[in-house]
Amino acid sequence: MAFDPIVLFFLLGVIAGLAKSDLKIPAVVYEALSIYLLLAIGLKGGVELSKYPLAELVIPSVTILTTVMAIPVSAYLILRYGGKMNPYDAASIAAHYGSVSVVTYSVATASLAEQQVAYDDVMVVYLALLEMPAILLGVMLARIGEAGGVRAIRWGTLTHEVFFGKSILLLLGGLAIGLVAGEKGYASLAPVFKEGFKGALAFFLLEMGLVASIRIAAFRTYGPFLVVFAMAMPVAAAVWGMVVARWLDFSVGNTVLLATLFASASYIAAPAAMRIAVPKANPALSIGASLGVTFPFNLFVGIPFYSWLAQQWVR
Amino acid sequence: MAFDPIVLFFLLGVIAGLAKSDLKIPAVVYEALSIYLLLAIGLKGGVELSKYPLAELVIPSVTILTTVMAIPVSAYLILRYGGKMNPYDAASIAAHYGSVSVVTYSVATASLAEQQVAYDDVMVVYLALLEMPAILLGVMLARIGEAGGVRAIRWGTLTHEVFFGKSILLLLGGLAIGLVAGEKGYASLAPVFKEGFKGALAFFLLEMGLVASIRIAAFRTYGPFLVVFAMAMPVAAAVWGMVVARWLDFSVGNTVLLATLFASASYIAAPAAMRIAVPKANPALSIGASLGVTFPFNLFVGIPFYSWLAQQWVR
Amino acid sequence: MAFDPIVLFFLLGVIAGLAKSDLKIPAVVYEALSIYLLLAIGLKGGVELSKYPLAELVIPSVTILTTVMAIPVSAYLILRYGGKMNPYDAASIAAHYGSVSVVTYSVATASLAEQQVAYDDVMVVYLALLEMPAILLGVMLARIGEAGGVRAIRWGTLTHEVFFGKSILLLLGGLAIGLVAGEKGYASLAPVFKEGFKGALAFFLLEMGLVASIRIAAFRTYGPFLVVFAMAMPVAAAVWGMVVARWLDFSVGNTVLLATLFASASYIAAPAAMRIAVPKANPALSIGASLGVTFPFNLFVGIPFYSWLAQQWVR
Amino acid sequence: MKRFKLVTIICEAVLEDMIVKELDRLGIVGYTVSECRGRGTHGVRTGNWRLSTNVRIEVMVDEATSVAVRDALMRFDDDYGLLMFRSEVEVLN
Amino acid sequence: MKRFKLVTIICEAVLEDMIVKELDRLGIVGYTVSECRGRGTHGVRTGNWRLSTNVRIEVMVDEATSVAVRDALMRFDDDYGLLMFRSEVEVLN
Amino acid sequence: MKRFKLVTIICEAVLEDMIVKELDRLGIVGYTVSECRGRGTHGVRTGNWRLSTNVRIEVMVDEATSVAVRDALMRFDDDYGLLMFRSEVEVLN
Ligand SMILES: Nc1ncnc2c1ncn2[C@@H]1O[C@H](COP(=O)(O)O)[C@@H](O)[C@H]1O
Ligand SMILES: Nc1ncnc2c1ncn2[C@@H]1O[C@H](COP(=O)(O)O)[C@@H](O)[C@H]1O
Ligand SMILES: Nc1ncnc2c1ncn2[C@@H]1O[C@H](COP(=O)(O)O)[C@@H](O)[C@H]1O
Ligand code: NA
Ligand code: NA
Ligand code: NA
Repeated sequence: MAFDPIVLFFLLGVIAGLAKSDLKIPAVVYEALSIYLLLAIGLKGGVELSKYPLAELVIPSVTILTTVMAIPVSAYLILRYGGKMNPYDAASIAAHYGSVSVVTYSVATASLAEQQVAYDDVMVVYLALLEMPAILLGVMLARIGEAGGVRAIRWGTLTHEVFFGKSILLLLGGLAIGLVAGEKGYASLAPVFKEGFKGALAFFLLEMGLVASIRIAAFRTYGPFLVVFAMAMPVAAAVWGMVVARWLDFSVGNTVLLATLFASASYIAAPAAMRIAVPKANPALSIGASLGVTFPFNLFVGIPFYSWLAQQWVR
Repeated sequence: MAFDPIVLFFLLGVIAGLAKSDLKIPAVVYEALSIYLLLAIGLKGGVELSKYPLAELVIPSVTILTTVMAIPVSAYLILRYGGKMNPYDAASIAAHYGSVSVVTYSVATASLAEQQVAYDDVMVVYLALLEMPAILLGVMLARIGEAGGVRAIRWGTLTHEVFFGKSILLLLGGLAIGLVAGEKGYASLAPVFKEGFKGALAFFLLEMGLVASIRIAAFRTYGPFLVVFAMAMPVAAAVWGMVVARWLDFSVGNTVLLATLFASASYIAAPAAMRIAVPKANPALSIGASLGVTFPFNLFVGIPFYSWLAQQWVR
Repeated sequence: MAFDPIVLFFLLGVIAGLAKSDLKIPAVVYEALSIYLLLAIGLKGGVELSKYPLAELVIPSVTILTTVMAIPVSAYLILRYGGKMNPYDAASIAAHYGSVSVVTYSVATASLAEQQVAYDDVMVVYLALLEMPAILLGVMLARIGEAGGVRAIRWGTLTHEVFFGKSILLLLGGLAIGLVAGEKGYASLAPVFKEGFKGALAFFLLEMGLVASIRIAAFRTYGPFLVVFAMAMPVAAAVWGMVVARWLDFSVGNTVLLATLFASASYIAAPAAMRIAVPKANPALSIGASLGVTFPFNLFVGIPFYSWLAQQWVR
Repeated sequence: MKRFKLVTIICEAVLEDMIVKELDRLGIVGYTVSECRGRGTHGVRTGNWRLSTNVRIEVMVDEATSVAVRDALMRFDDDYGLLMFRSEVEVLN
Repeated sequence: MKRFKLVTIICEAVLEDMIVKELDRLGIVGYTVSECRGRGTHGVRTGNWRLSTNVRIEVMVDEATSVAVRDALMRFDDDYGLLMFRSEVEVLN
Repeated sequence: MKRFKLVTIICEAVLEDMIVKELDRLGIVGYTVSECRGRGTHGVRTGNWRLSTNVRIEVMVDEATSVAVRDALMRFDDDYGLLMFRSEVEVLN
C-alpha cells in the first residue's frame, strides 16, 4: 500500500497555502495545465481506441452508466435525511460525488504505472461518460419539490453544458484526434502529451494543493457529518465500483481505475455547472467536501487502498 | 493528398468556439506559445545554417524577395479594381497575403515529416525574409493618392517595426543563436525546442481555432468576393511559388514549403503593423480573410494539395 | 574560457528590450518558469541526496554558512564608507550580494555540463542554505543606528519569510520530494524536470533579458562607484568561494559552483524581502546593480572566468 | 460633454455570461470586462482558479438604463457574490 | 484633499504606445494601465489574443489638462475602438 | 440608493498584504483587487515581473471610514509608489 511520490507535490502546495507562503501560481497556469491534462488523457485513450473493438465498449458503458447512478442517489439520501441538509446542498454534493475527477484518475494511472500494474487507456472513455450524468441528476434532485419542479429545468442550456463543457469537449476531442491519428500520428505528439504528462501532473498537483489549502483549513466549518461523509462515501463508492468491475471481468488495473472513478468527486465540471444550475446550493460545502477532504483522501489513502484491495480481490 | 492529424486540433478549437463552449485559452498562453514557436523554428534553421554554405542563399533570397512582390501587387489590383474595395482595405489585405504565416509554415513542415518528404530547415530564412517586405509595400499602396502620399510615411517607425517586431526578432534571434550553438549546443535544448515542437503546435492550433472561430462565423459579412479571393489567392500564389522553386531547382520538400509561404497569409505581424500604419483599413476584413478563410483553407486543402502537386511536378 | 550559448537568450532579451521591440513576455510566464526552475533543481538535488551520506553535508554547510557572511559584511562596509551610501541602501545591496541567484547557478551547471566537467547536484543544498542568511543580516545592518535598532525588527515576519518564502519553499520542497522519490520515482518526472530544464532556462533567460534591459539602460544613474562594485564584488566573492572550496576539498565542478554561488547576487528573494523589511532602501539601486550589472557580468564574464580559474587552481 | 452613469458590477466570474445576456436583452451594446479578486460577504475570492475569480463589468449608460440594469441584475443578488454601484461620468468622445 | 479629474480611456491595446506618447507630449508623468475586454460600436473584443484585447488607461489630472488629453486623443476616435470618460476624484495622498 | 465613498489605492504589488492587514484592523470586510501597471513619481512600473507590478485596491466605505483608510495607509506614502483617491458612488444592491 504505497503511494506515488507525485502526491507529495499536492502536499507541498497545501503546506505553502496553509503557511501563507508568497508562492502563488497564476490562474492561467492552472487553466493551461487542466486543458493539457484533459487533452493528453483523451489523446492517449483515443490512440488505444483505434486498435480496439469498439463494440466491446457497449456493454460495459451501459452497465457502468447505470450502476454509477447509485452513488449520487444514495449520496443525496444520506445527506438530505441523514445529514439533514437542505435539498440544494444535498443535490449539489451528490452531483459532485456522482461525477468524476480527472486528476484523481490521472494519479491512479500514474500509481499503477509505478507499481507496474497493467491497465487500458481506453478507461478514459468511462471517465468521459461519467462526468456529466450525475450532474444532470443532481440538477433534477435539486428541483424536486420546487415550484415548477423538474419541468422548470432549462434543458437546452444543460444539454449544451453536457456536450460542450470544457472537460467533455477536450476529452472527447482528444479521443477523436487520437482515434484518427493512431500510433503513427501520435508518435510526434508523444514527447509533449505522453512523456510530459507526469511532470505536468506534478505541477498541477502543486497548484491544486494551493487551491485546496483554503478548503482544507476551513474543514471545521463543514460540520463533522460532511467530513465523515467525504471520507466514507469514496470508500463505499470504490467498493461498489469494484463489484461492477468484477461483473465486467475487468483486469486488476482497470478495476482500480473504475473504483477510483466511482470514488472520486468532481471539482471542475460539477462546481461550475451546479453554480449556474443550482445557485441556492452553497459552493463552499460541495467544493470543501470534494476538494478539501475527498481529493486528498483519495490521493493519500484511497488510491493505495483501492489498489491493494483490488489486488487481493481480483487475484 | 492526406492531411496531418495535427490540423484536427484547429478544428476542435473552431468547434469549441462556434459551440460557445466554456473552453477558453488565456491570451498569455497564446503569447507564450507564439514566442516558443518562433524561437524554435529560428533555432532549428540556425543550426542547419551553421553547416550551410551561406553564399548559396544569396541568389534564392534575391529571387524570392523579388518574385514574391507579385502577390501583394496583384492582390491589391484584384481587390481594388475587381472587388471595388477602398484603397486602405485593398492595401491592407494585400499586405497580409504578401506576408507569411508562421503556423501555416510549421504545419507544412510537420506534414512533410509525416509523409517522410525531406526538406531543409534553412527554408526558415525565407520565412524571416518574407514577413516584412509585403507589409512595407502595403503601407505604400495605402498612401497612393493620399495627401502627402508615400512621402508622409513615417519610415523610422516602420523600419523599426521591420527589424524589431516580435516575430522577426525572435526568428532572427533564434537563427543567430542556432548558428552559434551548432548541433552540439542545440542538443541540450532539443528536448524543449525540437521534441516539444509538434505538441506545442497542436496546443497553439487549438487556441487559433478558438480565435478563428469568431472570424469563421462572420464569413458572410466579408462578402462573396473576398471569400472567393481568400481561397483562390493562396492557390494562385502557391503555383507561382512552385514556378519560382522550379527556377531555383528546389527539392520537392523545399518546393512545398516555398509554395506554402507564398500561399500563406500573415495573421500576427501584418495585422499589428497595418492597424498602426493604416488605421483606416478595417481589420475585420483583413483578419477575417486571412485567419477566417485562408488559414483553415491552407491547413485542410492547401497544404495537402500543394504537396500533391509538387510531387507530381518535381518528380 | 568559453560561454554556453544559452546566455545568448539573455542577450536577445536585452536587445529586444533596449530596441523597444513589441516582444513582451507575460509576467505569468515569468512566474511559472521561476517556479519550474526552483522545483527542478530542488528535485534533482534531492534525488542525489537520496544516495548521499547526509552526515557529510554538516561540516561543509557550517563552513560555507559562516564564511559566506564575509560577503554581505564587506559589501556593507565598502558601500557605506567607500561609496558613502546611506545605511539603508548599503545594507540592502549587501543583502543582495550575500544571497544567491538561482539562474546564475543554473547557467553555471549548464556550462559545466557543456564542458563535461562533473559536479554534484547536491550543491543545491548550499543554494538553499545561502539564500536567506544574508538577507536577515542585511535587515539587521539596516537597523543599526536606527531608533529601536535591531530590537525593532519583526522577527516573526522575517523568520516566516525565511522558511516559507517562495524560493526556499520550492527548493526545500523539491529536495524533500526528490529524496523520497529517489531515482525510480524521478524517472517518470525526468522528461519535464530534467530533459526540459535547459530549454526552460533558455526561455527564462530571454525573459530576464527583457526585464534586465531597463536596468541595464539605466546604469548611468547608479553612479560609477556602484557599477565598479557590481563587477569587482562578484570576482572577489568568487575567489573567496574558491578558497573555501579548497578547504573543503571540493572537486573542480563543485568549486566552480560554490564560487558562482558566492559571486551571484539575488534578484528574486532579496528584492522582495528588502522592499518589505527595509522600505527606505531604493530598490532601483539594488536591483539595478544585481540584475543590471552583476547578473550579465556573471553570465558573460564571471562563469567562464571562474571555470577557467578553478581548473587552473584545483588541478 | 454628456453626462452618463457608469454602472460597475463586481461579481463571480460565472455570472459574466448571464449578465451579458441581460445587457443584450436591455439593448445595451457597450460594456467592459476585467478580471479581479477580493473579499466580501461571500468570503475571500483569491482568483487562483476560475471558481474563485471575480469579474468587474462596467456599463456606461443613461440614468434610466442604469436603473433598468440594476433591476435586471437584482435576481442574482441573493445567491451570488455581487456588488453593484453607480457613479457620474462625462463622456469625452 | 485636492479635487482632480480622472480621465479613463478604454481602447484597443495597439493604441497604448501612441497614447503614452501623447501623454509624454503633454508633460503628464502619472498614468495607470490595465488589461480589459468588452464590446462597443467596433464589435466584440474578446481578449483572447492581443489583437482583440483592450486596455484601460487612467490619468489623474487637473481639469485643464483633462481637456488637453481629450483633444490630443480625439484623432484616434475615428479609426479605433475608443471610449473616453471623465469623473471627479479627490486625491488622498 | 445609499451614497458611499469608493477609495481607490494604486500601489506596488508588494504592499497588498500589508494594506489588507490595515483594512482588517479597521474592520473592513469588502475590497476588490486587480493587477495593473503604470508610471508615477517612482518611475515606470512595467508589470513584466512581480517587482514591477502594481495593484489597484478598491474599498467602498462610508465617508468616515474612507478617512480612516487614508490615515492608516499614509505611513506607506513616503517609501512606496502609492496613489490614493476617493470618489462618490451609489450602491445599487
Ligand atoms: N465594500 C467593498 N468594497 C470593494 N469591493 C467589495 C466590497 N464588498 C464586496 N466587494 C467585491 O464584491 C465581491 C462580491 O461581494 P460579496 O457579494 O459581498 O461577497 C467581493 O468578492 C469583492 O470583490
Ligand atoms: N457603453 C459602454 N460602457 C462600457 N464600456 C464601453 C461602452 N462602450 C464601449 N465600451 C468599451 O470601449 C471599447 C471600445 O468601444 P467602441 O469604440 O465603441 O468599440 C469597447 O470594446 C468596450 O470595452
Ligand atoms: N497622475 C496619475 N494618474 C494615474 N495613475 C497614477 C498617477 N500617478 C501615479 N499613478 C499610479 O500610481 C503608481 C504609483 O505612483 P507613484 O507613487 O507616483 O510612483 C504609478 O505606478 C501609477 O500606476
Ligand atoms: Na465519483
Ligand atoms: Na503569402
Ligand atoms: Na552571493
